[in-house]
Amino acid sequence: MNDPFVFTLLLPLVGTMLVAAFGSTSHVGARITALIVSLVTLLFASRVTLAWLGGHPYEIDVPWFSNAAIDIRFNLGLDGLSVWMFALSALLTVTAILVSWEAIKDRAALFYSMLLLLETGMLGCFAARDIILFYVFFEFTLIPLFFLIGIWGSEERRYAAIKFFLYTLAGSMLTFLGLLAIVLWVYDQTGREQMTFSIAKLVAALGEHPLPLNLQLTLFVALFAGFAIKVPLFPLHTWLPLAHVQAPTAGSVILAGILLKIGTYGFLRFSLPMLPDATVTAMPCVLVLSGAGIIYGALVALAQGDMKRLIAYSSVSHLGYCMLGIFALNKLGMQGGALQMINHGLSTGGLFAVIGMVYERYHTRQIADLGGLARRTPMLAVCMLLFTFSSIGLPGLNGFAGEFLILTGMFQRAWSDAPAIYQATWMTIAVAGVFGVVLGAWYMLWLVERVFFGPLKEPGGHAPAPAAHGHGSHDHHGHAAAAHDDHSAIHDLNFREAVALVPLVVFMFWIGLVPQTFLAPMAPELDKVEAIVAKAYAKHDWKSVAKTEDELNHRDAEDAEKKTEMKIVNVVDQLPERGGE
Amino acid sequence: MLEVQLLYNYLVIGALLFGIGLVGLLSRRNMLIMFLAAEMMLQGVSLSLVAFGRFHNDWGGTTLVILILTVAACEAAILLALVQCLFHRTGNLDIAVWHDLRDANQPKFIDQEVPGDDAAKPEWPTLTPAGIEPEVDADEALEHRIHV
Amino acid sequence: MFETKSLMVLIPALPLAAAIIVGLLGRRWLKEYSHVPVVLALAGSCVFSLLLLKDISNREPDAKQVGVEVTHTLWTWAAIPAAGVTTPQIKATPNFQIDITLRADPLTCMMLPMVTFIATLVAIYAMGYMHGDPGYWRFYAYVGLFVFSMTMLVSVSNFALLYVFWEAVGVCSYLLIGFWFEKPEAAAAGKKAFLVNRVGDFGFAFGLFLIWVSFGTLNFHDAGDVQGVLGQTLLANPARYAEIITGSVALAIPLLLMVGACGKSAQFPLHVWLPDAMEGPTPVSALIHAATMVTAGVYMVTRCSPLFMLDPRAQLVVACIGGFTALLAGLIALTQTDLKRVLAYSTVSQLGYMFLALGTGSLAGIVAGMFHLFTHAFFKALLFLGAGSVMHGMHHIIDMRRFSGLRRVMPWTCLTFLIGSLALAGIVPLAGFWSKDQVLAAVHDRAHDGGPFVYLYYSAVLTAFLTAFYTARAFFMTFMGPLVVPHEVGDHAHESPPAMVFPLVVLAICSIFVGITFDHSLGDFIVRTPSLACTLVAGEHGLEHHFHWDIAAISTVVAVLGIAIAAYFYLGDRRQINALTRIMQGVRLYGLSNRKFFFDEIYHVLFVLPLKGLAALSYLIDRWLVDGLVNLCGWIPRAVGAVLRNIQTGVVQFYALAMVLGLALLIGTLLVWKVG
Amino acid sequence: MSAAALLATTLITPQWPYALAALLFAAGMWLLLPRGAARGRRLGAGVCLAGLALLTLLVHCGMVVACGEESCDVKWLPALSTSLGLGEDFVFLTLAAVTVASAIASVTFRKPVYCAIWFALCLMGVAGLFLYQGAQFLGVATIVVYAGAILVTILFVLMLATPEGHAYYDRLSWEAPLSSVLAGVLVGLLTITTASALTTPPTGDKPAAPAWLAAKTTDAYHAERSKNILNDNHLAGIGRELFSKHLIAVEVAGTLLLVALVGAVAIAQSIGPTASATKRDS
Repeated sequence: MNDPFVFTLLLPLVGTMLVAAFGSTSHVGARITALIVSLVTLLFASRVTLAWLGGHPYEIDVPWFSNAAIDIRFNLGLDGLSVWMFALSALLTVTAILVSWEAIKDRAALFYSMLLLLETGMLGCFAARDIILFYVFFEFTLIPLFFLIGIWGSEERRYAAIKFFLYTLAGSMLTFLGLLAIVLWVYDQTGREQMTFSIAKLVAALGEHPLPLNLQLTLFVALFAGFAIKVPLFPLHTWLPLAHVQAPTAGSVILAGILLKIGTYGFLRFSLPMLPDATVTAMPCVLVLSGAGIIYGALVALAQGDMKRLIAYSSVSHLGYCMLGIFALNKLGMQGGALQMINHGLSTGGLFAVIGMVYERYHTRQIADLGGLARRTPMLAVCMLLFTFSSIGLPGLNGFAGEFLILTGMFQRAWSDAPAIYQATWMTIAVAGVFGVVLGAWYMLWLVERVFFGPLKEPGGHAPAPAAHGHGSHDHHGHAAAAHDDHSAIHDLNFREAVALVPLVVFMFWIGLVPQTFLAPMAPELDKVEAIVAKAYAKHDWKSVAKTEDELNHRDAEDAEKKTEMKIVNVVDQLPERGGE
Repeated sequence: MLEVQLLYNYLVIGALLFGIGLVGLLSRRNMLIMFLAAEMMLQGVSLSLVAFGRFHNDWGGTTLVILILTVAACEAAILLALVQCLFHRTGNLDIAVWHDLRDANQPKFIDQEVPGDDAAKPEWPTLTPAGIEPEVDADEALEHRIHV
Repeated sequence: MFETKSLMVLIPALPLAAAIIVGLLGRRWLKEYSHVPVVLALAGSCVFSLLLLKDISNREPDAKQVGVEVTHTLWTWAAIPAAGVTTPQIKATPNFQIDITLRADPLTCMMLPMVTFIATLVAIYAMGYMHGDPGYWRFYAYVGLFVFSMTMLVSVSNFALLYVFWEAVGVCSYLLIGFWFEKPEAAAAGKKAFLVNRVGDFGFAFGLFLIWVSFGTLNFHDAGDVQGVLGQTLLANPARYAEIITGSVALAIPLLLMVGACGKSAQFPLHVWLPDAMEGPTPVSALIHAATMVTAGVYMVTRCSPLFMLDPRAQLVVACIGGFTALLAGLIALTQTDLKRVLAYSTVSQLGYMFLALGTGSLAGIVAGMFHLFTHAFFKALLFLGAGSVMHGMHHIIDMRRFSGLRRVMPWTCLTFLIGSLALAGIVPLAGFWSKDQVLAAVHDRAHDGGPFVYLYYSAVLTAFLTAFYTARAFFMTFMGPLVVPHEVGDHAHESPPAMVFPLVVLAICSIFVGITFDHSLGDFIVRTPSLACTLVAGEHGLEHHFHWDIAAISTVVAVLGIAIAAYFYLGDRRQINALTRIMQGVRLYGLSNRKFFFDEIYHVLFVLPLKGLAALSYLIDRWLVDGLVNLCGWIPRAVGAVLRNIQTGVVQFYALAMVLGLALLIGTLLVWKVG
Repeated sequence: MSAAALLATTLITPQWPYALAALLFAAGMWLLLPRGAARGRRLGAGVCLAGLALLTLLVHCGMVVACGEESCDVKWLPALSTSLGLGEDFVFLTLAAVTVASAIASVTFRKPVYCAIWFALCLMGVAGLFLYQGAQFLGVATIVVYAGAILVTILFVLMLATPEGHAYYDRLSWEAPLSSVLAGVLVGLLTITTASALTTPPTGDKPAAPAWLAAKTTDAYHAERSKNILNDNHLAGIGRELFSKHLIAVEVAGTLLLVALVGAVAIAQSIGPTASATKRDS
């Protein structure tokens, strides 16, 4: 009965070996096999997704390391939080393989097997329902990407790969400790019978035996370290531009499209429902960081001369929106944040793909080297424009749906439900969020203007890229040189590239026009999380946080505090289940 | 002697042997002497084991010492083969010659200056010169092997 | 024949379908026939719009209803039910539900035929104007898309969707301004338009958020038990507004909405994009940047007039912005030498007029504003198309100093342009006269009470004078005087093809008659819009139709005076005008006007440069400070390692020593801990 | 309270005498080790001896505390006084002295052959100690296996491998002070630990022997012991033990010997032409 689900998870892994078996004999064979495997995986993933949407979820639940004392299970299944990311992972892998089609010829078999391995990791990560399993897949995604960047990247690939790897690993180690601590707490509180690692059971158990606030805060910081680096939340983002710039196109697509979302997914899956009180306590800080990240990422993007770096910084800005939405801690914001995860995957994945195509043609990522490409490659320009519009949140495309919900949610939080001391700050953050949309339009349209509009300008005359150019492009040097000599070799979007981009465009429109299709399945799961957090929010003693301000400020502020306090007393009285705590 | 006194004495001697062997192992540079020192540490342990075995009325100590003897024999065989092998490579028994475990790019271990031989010159018997002074044989003048 | 609801769907659907067809097939297959689907679709839309208009105008409001409205929900865009937990601290959040709902009411039905009619004419015109352009199919695809967005903009019944199509028309505008993207100015102008609009949308978005948190819905109409912002329930009882929004919010909402309107309708201080937008093809300028899209702001303010009614200060701000913009743009237009720029500033100025009328806050003012919007659409489209015809003849040279006396080679263009100019200048009995008269009358009514409106009235009259002057100036410089054509043209100067002349003639006829025909009927029709009808409920007496002789006289005098002065300067000897120019240059007024009051430069210094500087600074901070800290974290272990690796000597005895040391420490610690 | 007990309580209760003994031992060892110069070796020997003597005293005092004054009065003084009569204490003390002294000599002499020979003497001492313990088999086996086989092989190798002249590395030590001090510390720690394990912390004025110790020192227990580990058929006991309980271990040990044999052959075979060979030729 579970066949499609098992296939979805196993196929990429089998494909990894199949493709790797080509060795250095045939890059054509390798890429065709990889494509077929990824397509079949996509087919099965769609089947699984559709089945889930149709109310017949698949689930794998096999004891893995399970005995009387400990219960680690090989438990995989989809729910509202993960279903779309699961499907998107399968989709973007196909895109990634298609965009690497011509670009990767050196050690192609290894490359494609790494991509498929990465797909296994991503699918598993989103489907995992067991903490250990999640963590295994979470770390598992690092390794293939490390090699993808380190072997097939650009000039500084080694540095980038190592920085990316170490930075994210350092964070996720802490995350793992935090998760284990949660498991141990639950084990301790539930009579020390069997140590469960099931996420759902843990959440339920934590509902009954909540962690004390101090411990929650510690654990929140531990989890935060891993997830926020992964997101990446300002100011923990510096690995991202480097990794993006140096990664091969496929790596960038997957990295931006899926891997960053594991961070936000982690927040939604673990931090919020398991540590609600700490979430609420940390909320002002995280909101400030998100708001700062939005503006900061946009500003830095504005100063870039390298296309990929620009998009990378725009990711920092966009992921700031995701975090803003999630940490607005209300339904609108969280749904928007969850939707924005998909949106960013589609639009930024697409942008990286398009830029990869430009790079494949001209072997430069420098904006200054290019101009007026819309004349030479009109369809590519159209795609670029579409992804740009999506990225800057143009209504009718997906970006708008997400950002609108996020900002509405944030605004609602700041305006209606904020404690008095934070109202001004949160309003400022909401304003910053909206201002980020303006800046976003500026840097993206400026990029399009400089690269695709204006008089035609192509890099020419100078020698092909230097020898330190990376293994991946040995084969192209000849091709590149030819291209430099005669730009008539530059062709517009070909069929393969169109096939790679069209699904993204279709989904962009779909989400933009009927976001409800995507929101509705997510709602039940998000609502549960929201309910947990909302209780904590209501219970939270906002005064203690503001004590220092309280001392500084004059009596008005104190009066306001007193009112808040009285409100809180009411709140505590009225809470039905957890009122006594 | 009381049993407990016996135990205590043996333990102290075992500790002493162990300690002395340790000094030898750590500070001597001749591989063979190091080996001897290591064996000495084993002896110290063996003594303690036997003493404990007796004190607790248990054969375990004795058994273990027998096994130690076996292992020591194997060890000696292998070690001597290795030492022979190493000696053939470098022409001496200095353990400090073999220090390849270090980190790459590290400076090599530089030995301190070899101090002058305090044995100084060999002292030839001073006899009343009789007849022609014997010609000094170059080989005989060498100081080698006057001490083995 | 058609049901109302299907008409409502068909009107936007046809242009969208045409746009998709042309977009997909145009490049490969349709090519020079790309106009066919679009023109047909637009014409169809126009017909359906008229049918809808007829349908709506035949309806009478129910007893329960305020005004006439029909809504039609297509599908749900997003629905997020309210949070389950409500506590005193967390207010009960309303359900967040946004449906794709179309509405038809008199205001919509006024806009729809106008938009589709002018769009059809422009599409026909572009058959000639854009002929042979490599992007012919692209142009029609964009136009189709634009008309879809514009018709949706005026048909939707929800603030979120209003915002959606608000931006959608902005994108079409962006695409069409940058149509000739190879021209750097065009690409830059497109981006500028988009960005300035985004700044406006910034405010608009906040207006939306405030509306959402105040009303708990973004719908115009009532749906289920949700009371729409402009729904029947609230409109029937305007006092409820005061309960829902109070104090500064009542001021903030209209002002924020006004920021959005300023962006879209090119009002001060966000007017800078419109003149640059003239880089687009001229039919686009006529359609988007004169007749339709730029009036979206006016439409929106009219639509939301119940919100603007809440606080007189908001009305005053709207009026001041309008009046000031009108005057400012009029002054700038005086010295522009680019024919399209003159018209662009004229558009800005006329839009200012409309806002001035809306800002009076009276029903008559609102109706006057909408009426002016209506007439302006025709004659300004006409003028732009005329200018396009000139460009077509002059090989895309548009500098008025380089040609003159074109009446001889382009008689039809000359005639229709003249009609348009007179209409714009407000000469009896052309369209502009009637609407401008209503505007001035509305402002005059408010000026009775004294206060700022007195000054606004005078400035409006001055603007009328300026309008007449620069319009006449443009006409005289272009069409009168000796025949001069740029040398690039040689002796190929010619009248435009029939496809271009036909729309000119149609629009010219319209420009003559729409004013006098709809002087009263338009107002009577649109006051049945629920948002406007509510003022009647609130007790304001209905529209009074009486002709303001005094104002008509003043405006006519002023207009004739303007034309006469222009004629004096530009028809006769050029020496006077040169002398005048020199004097003005001497007191630095000419430059001020010619250089558009240095708005672009000021904005560049005030906003663009600081932001770019901040961006560069952020990048430096990112590279050296943020990343530097990260690298420092990486450097510390490396430094420690560099020190510690020195003890990895490779000498076995050293390691053994270390082991023993560790052992000794361990045992010692244990001993001290356990025993001592 | 007797003089010895007084001495014992003053010396045992604080732990600094152990430290002093260990320190003396360490200092002596350092002076004794080859340092490139022969000066101070005698002093070292003296210091080392002093340290060991102090340690002996301490050990004895430790016994006084552990076993009570009675055992002291009975055993301690007569042991010394009747030492010339070859009492069993005298045998033990001699064996211990020989073992320790020859051990020290075997690690401190510069010439490897001397070291080996001193080591042989040390083994003799250990064998004697084994015999003294009643472990006859082990005593004999030590002599046969160590002194007979291993040491002779070492001497062979030494003969083969000693280079010309005084090898410089035999005249230098590696980190002599540190390693001596460490060894001293270890010895000190071990003795202190042993001592403290045999006595519980003083309650009142006199430390008492722990209960488990008392159980092991009863006559009944001793009788049990003489039936088992100290019985007359000592070898039979070992054999029974080895080939019943530890059969597998014995087999494994046998295999290990075989493997070692093969390994040694393999390693020795791999010796090829070397630097030393060429060096010698030149």
